[in-house]
Amino acid sequence: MCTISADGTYSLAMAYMQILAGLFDVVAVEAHSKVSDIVDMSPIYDLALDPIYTRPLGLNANFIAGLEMNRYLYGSGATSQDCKRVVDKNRRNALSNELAIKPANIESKSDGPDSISYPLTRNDVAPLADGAAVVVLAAEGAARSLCDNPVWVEGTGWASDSPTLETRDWDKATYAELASKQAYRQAKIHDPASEIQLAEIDDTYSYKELQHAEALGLAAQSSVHKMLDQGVFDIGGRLPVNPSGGSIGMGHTLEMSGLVRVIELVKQLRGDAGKHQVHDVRTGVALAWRGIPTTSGAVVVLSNR
Amino acid sequence: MERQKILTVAYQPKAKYAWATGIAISRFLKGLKAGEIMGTRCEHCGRIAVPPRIFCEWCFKKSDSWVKLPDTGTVNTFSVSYITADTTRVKTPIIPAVIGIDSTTNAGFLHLIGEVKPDDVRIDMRVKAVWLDQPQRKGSITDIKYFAPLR
Amino acid sequence: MHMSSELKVEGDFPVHFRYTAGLAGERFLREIKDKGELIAARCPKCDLNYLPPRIYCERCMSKLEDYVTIGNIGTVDTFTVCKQDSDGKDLPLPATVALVKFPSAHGGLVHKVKGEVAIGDKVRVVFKEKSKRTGSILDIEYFEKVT
Amino acid sequence: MFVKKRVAVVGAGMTKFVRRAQETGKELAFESARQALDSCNMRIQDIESVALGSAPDAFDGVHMKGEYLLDGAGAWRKPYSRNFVGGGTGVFSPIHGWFHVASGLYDTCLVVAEEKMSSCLPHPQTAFLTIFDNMIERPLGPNLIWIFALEMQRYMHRHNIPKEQIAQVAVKNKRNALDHPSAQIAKAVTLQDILDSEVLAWPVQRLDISPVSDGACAVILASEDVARRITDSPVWIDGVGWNLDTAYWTNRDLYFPRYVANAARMAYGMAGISNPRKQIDFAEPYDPFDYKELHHMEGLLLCRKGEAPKLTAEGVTERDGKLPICPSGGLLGVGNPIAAAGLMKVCELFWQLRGEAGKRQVAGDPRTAVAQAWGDLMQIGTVVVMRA
Repeated sequence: MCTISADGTYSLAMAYMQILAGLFDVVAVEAHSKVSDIVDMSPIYDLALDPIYTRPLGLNANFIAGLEMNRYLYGSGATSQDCKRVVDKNRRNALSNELAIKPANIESKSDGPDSISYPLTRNDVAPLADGAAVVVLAAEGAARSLCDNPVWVEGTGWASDSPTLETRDWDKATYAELASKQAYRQAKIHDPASEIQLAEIDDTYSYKELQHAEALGLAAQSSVHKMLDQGVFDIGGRLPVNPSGGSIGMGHTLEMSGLVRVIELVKQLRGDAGKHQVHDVRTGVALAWRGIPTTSGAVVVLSNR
Repeated sequence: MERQKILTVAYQPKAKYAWATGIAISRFLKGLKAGEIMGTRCEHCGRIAVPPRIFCEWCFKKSDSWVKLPDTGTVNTFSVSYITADTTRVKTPIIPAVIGIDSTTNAGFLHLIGEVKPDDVRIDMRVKAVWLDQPQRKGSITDIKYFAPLR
Repeated sequence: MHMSSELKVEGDFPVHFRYTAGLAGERFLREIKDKGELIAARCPKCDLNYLPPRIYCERCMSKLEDYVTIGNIGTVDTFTVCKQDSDGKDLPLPATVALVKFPSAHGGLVHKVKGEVAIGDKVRVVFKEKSKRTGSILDIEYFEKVT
Repeated sequence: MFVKKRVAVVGAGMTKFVRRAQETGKELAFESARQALDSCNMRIQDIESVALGSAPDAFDGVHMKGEYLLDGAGAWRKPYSRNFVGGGTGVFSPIHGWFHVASGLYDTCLVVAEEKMSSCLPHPQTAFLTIFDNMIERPLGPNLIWIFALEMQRYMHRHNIPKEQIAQVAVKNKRNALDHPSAQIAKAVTLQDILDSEVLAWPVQRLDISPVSDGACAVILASEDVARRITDSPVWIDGVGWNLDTAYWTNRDLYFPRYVANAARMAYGMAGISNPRKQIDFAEPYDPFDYKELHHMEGLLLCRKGEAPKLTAEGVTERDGKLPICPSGGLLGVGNPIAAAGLMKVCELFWQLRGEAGKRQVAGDPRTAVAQAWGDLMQIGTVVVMRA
């Protein structure tokens, strides 16, 4: 057993390499969130900021999401209204997901100002939740003897952009783009927008879903919000994004969130997703992001072929 | 900062936690308040464990049968410590020990030894819990003041 | 630490920290303190001037030894209006914060802004008066719009 | 065992270990990574993936410090991840890197281990408080040293070992470190110095403990084909092993680290080693405390249980002995920036097996060696077997 200090999706990638190397036939990957033990996350995020250049400003770390959202809206032409559509879609999807936190808790809190760091509002932030998730990986031979409907790992990728606020790429999610390129190369995917039928991707903040969909090549640059408006990403749309409800709908379980995305994808590929099942899914992609203030993410491509 | 040769930034982290005690340890702590040491028994392998847990990590099965254990045991190992948690020096030593609790399967927990001179503590010494008076107990490991030699 | 009624154990992490600015950071902060100037570390190989400076180029991993001065007028790359402090409490007044990029520098500075700004605005770095500087990023008072 | 790709170490670098570095953690990571690259004439562009090892965030004082350190560690726009297995992290880091290369996904991996403990006040030991259970151990006011004292006492009791025999390890390692250019405390001590040093938590005295340090180490891994293009003398990672025991440390007999033995068996099995006592030429077991070296020699199956103090007393474990142990000077001598200290042991294997260890070089053209680290609540063993 070992700990990978990252989202569970990274652990899945490590387990995948252990199996490819020939070290093990079966590996379990676990991630959990017990965020309710933490009285307030703000001081924890503060500790993640650069101690010399950023922390002395005394600002809540969510200002980084504010900076990024502002830059994203400026560059893409998307609006706060589009971000609200992401929230509405994901909350609606979560209503048919029995693992989601209760809708009563999904409603944004009415106390306090709605804007937390312009243009970011409370509504844009996924609510925190506790939970635990396990994925079991097996080498092909073992997988076929252990179960009738294995879902195959076609590719994994993970990457980091420049970490500092000053030198990172603010115009796009470069980490997600680099990670997906690796995963697509392994999975022999050349045109993700046409070869992928479903995406479960990080939506820690509403704008992140749009930014991430773009980075994964699921939409042409600056057209993602138009596709959202056209219903392309809805359950029943051409390319459903977060039919599970995502973190906004299900609850944000910190670094378990990415593994939850993977599990939701597995369910879809097995036809086990119940009320939010999407039809005719053969290949799907999942993306995890490590949250503010990081520039790191991991991608997994799965198929049922 | 002014007098230092090298520039530094001082920082006081303010993270606060409220750790849920969980199912097994909640019951253990309630037991301590009542003056009892509670353990769990794995129905699969028969092991009786303390601190109690809701699963047996050997069998990886649920372990939900509870056993009231005696408050006597054996010193598995001990130390004579002249430092506190923040490495402050103390003249009168603290004697931490792992106390193997009677009736368990080689299980025990960390506690302190009292009512004995440091030089007289021995591995394998028999000990018994010395409890706070009932009204002072609050459902904490410190409801046991320490373990003292069994006379 | 004490027990509350919900069987939660409350506690903290009883440590505190003291950080050094590092070799490049020390030089950067002293330059601000002593001269009221911004400096960047130059990577000749990649033709990048890192602001704040570093002792290495993150792209080619060369050791950086040359420093260049950066002018104190830059452009707002993005900004936000932050409502809460680092502990999650409401700030007395919302703080406008911007990422500012400077001509010839790779990187930039994130700091508070006096007044309102928009993306693309030109701003100037305003330093505290010399006697009040301590060798900290807070020796920069704020960015101010150039009119 | 079938391994998809054989993995070699082709380069190594380390900073000096110091009590208080002016450099930031990023800068320390850079220094070690740069040295490792230079040692084998590689460019960062030749590196396909990066693996970082670092102990708790509470030392550097940066949450998710792997993210903070990544540019210094050479991970800009690369696949990059951080492993953490407590004190076992340093030796786990090359295992973490090994997955990347052995899997066939990447031909090269830069492995960096960093620790800047001086940021943490009042003392890095305080940061270990939360290793204890918050409900049933922390209220007793434990200090990290307690668990070592409790384990050491149990080990001494079980085999009837006098304190003098244990202290001999500290004398040896601090002497060995006199020849290490990166050593923090290059000072010889006598047996009497150790026995006279302050009693912190009997049987642990101040000089039984390795010094707290800042520092970083790096190694570069490559697949067989690539390694042979980079260097004429690759050092092969032929066995990796790790194993975790139950976190209920008070439910175990602490006299023997069975998890280290399990990890060693895994690594030896992979490397085709059936008789470690004969087939291992020298070893770098984890020695944050002097008794730990003995404990771990036994865990690594390099001698019988309880036999390590005797071998030490007979001089077998000296640098010129039959089975040199910690020829680097170990954590006791070179210093203990947790994760970096573990990787320092892997660096030592690399240099020794290439005959590049200078004044520290062990005699007899060593071909096979083992490095090991330990961590968490006396719980994890991490083991790497390397061959020239």
